[in-house]
Amino acid sequence: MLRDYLPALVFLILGALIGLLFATLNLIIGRRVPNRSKEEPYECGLPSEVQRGFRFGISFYLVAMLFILFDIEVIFLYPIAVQLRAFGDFALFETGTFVVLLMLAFVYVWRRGALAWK
Amino acid sequence: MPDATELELTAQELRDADSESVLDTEFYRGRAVLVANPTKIRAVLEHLRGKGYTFLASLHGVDYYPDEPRLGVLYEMLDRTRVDRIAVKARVSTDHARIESVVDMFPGANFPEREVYDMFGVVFDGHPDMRRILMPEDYEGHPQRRDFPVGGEPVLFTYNEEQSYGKYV
Amino acid sequence: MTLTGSGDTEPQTTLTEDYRKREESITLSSSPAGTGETHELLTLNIGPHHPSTHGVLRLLATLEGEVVRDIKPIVGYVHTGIEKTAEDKAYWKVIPVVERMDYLGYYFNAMAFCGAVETLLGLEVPLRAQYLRVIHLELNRIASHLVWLGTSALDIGAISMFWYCFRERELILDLFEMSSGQRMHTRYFQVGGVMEDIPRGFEEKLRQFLKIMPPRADQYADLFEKNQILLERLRGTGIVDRQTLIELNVTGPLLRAAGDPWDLRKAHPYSSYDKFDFKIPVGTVGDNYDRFRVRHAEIYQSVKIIEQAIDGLPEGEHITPDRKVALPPRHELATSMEALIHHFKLVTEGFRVPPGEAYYPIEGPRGELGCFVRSDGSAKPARVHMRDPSFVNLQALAPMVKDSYIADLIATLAMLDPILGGIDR
Amino acid sequence: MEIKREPLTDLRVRQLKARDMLRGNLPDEDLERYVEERVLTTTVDRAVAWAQGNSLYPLTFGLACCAMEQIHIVAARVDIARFGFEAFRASPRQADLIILSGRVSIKMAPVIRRIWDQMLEPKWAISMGACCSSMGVFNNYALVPADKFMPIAVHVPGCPPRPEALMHGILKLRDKIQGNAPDGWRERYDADGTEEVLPNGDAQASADISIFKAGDTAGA
Repeated sequence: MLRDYLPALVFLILGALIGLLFATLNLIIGRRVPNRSKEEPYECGLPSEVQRGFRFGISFYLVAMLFILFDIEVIFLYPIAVQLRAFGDFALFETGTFVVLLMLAFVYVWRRGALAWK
Repeated sequence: MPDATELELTAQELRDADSESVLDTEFYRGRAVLVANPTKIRAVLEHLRGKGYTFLASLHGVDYYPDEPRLGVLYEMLDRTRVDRIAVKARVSTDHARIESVVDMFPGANFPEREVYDMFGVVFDGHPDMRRILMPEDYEGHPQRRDFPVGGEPVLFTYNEEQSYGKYV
Repeated sequence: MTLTGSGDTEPQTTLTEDYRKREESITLSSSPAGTGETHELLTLNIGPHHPSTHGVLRLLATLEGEVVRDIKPIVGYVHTGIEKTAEDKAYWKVIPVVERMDYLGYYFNAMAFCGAVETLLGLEVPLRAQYLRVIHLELNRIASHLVWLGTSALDIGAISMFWYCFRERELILDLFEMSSGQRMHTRYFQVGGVMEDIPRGFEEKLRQFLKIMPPRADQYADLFEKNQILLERLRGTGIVDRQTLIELNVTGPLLRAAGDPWDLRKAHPYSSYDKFDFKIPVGTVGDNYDRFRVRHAEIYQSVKIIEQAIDGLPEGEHITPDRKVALPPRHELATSMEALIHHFKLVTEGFRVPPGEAYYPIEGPRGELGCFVRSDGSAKPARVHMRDPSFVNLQALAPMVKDSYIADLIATLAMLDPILGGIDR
Repeated sequence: MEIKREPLTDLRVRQLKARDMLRGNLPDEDLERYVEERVLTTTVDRAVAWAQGNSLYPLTFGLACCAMEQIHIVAARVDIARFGFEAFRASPRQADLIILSGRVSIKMAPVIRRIWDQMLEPKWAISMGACCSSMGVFNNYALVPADKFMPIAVHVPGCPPRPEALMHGILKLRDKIQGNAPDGWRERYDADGTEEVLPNGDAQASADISIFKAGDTAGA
């Protein structure tokens, strides 16, 4: 039984290997000429004024949360969309209720004004 | 353009209001210029604005090098209804290069005044942000003055190689 | 409560260290406008090297989250001391130097300077030269609007507009090259007229261009009007009322978009503009969308002006016959002695201008472009100052973007069409 | 993978070595070294140079009027995409070619130097136009020629240079990267001895330039 999982395993290992290779190849071969300005963050050509203790506004966090919420919803739809015919119409109703529920959440968030940037 | 007689009338009005506000008038090639007393510049501009010259087209500095007082600040006024232009010139000397700012009357004069300060060194009292605008912040000297060297590298030709080698014009 | 950047104090190279010390001098005196709760204000540099500042403009933006509370333009990063160099050159040598100020409206700079010197000399420009000047001025206005349209649509995201606009600009630059030999900074305008008469093939190539330009401009409109995202980004953003714009001495398409039909070509006609009939496009609301529509409509009007100018092109001299100012034609040098003397005098020292001052305003693509020339009787101008429209219009950026999003700041800056060469001179 | 590569002296010696190698009477360790120099190094270097030369990522960096002509090389007529350089990157971290298109003022010089330092190796700089190469028309207090504070690979003359001229400049840079640099005008017209010796001797002035003193800022 394990044998028919072999291709998935090989695929996984190869993928990881190639990814790792590309990530580290540059570090190994690349010529490194460090200088002081290169370490500093790029800020339109001026000495950087990044304040260490700066805290971002809460609105950024709110938008990030909403994005994750609705993005995960789309990820769930992918596998169903690929094999819709195989799952039959039961899956259709299932995803229908799933989407409608999230639509309710979206309308609630929208009505509460979380989407408008303060 | 206001012709010579209208210029004299305006000058006369200003003199009635304040005797030594207008020092001289010039009319050359269709351009009317009121030479105003630098201390009374705001009153003159206020009066002209009352007469209809509501648009300050341009504000710039001029260095009349040989004759004193050296630094001139020129205000090009424009009356948009009658499409008339009149210029007001205020002459200040270099050692006392101060003049009142007109930014509250004409908000559009903010940047031009900073440029005149940057290039000529005329300080505008009451300007909200009196700093250099074109040159780097800590640049010493006012480049547009006539006695400031034009700078630049001497073009090295073979004939002037020795004497101008490495020196700056 | 504003945080000005101090950053960590680990050792820097002497250059950045003293640069950092100098940057300290920019004190942000503006208090956050109406923020209520104590929000963190971030001072952000939209600095000299930034893809959407249309040149080396530095904006010190005080941001509260995504909203711009205050903006301070810092200019001078491409200051070339042109006005100082102009004082060091003979009158007709100043033209190439002055042309490089506003590098998208080079014919306008040359026209303003030549106009000022001609008023000082009391010189009368022949009618044919005036018509040729009008043709080249309006072609240059179209070319400048095309660069603005291409690059600002690029900033807002409509990338394909860029290729359409620059396709037409190439045609216009071909025409400039045909008439004067150079694509940009052509030095085609002389004091007293134009350098040479237009070559034989110029007229029908120009007519060919005039035939294809309006339908191409319609293509730009289709690209813009049917793009809902663009309209959403431009409608209702960057609104400033007419009165504030007039107080800030803003002129040009920005003022006309706010509803004030102030155009020097109509108000104070120069160089035979009164002989052509054309309309002045005027906006109503004064937001970014109106600024786009005003400039876009100006392209059609410019095409109309050029058509009338090329149809009614009078015969005659292309430059003033006064030999004291204009170079005599080459063939005359072989025969007449006076021509040789005039030629020699003009080429060595240049003509002398009687002492006096002149301010000659014209309508540039961005607003009133006035050239102030003071002469002290010698062959070199004592002072050349260019009242650049972008320099004054830039002051209107702060009221336009106060309390708006960063995305609207980018769109407003694009629609303001600042040219840093003209601002920094 | 440190590859030891002693410089090959002159052409004649290399030809004789090649003939011995072909005839098979090259001694062993000489043969070993010969192959090592030939086969391995040239392929790696040439391959890397070929890749770098053909995929330059220019930086979206425009200063003044030359920037208008620089924009034109991306437009339809002089299309830079034909050579694969059309990916203009906005951040210096991702770009490896900076085209200084316009006049460099003394206020902008430290900014450009910082952007240049923040670009990652291998990086090249093209100084486009007369203002950048030699202060051009404005030889005055406000300008700095680019090679006073930055190593410049190619100077493109013109004011502003035509888009085709800039295109030619970039292609010449590509040849330079790929090792077969076309010889400059001095070699072509054997005009050596006309090199401009800078007052302070070394061509690449160090980063710390005293540009902010009044009066004698000429030439920075």
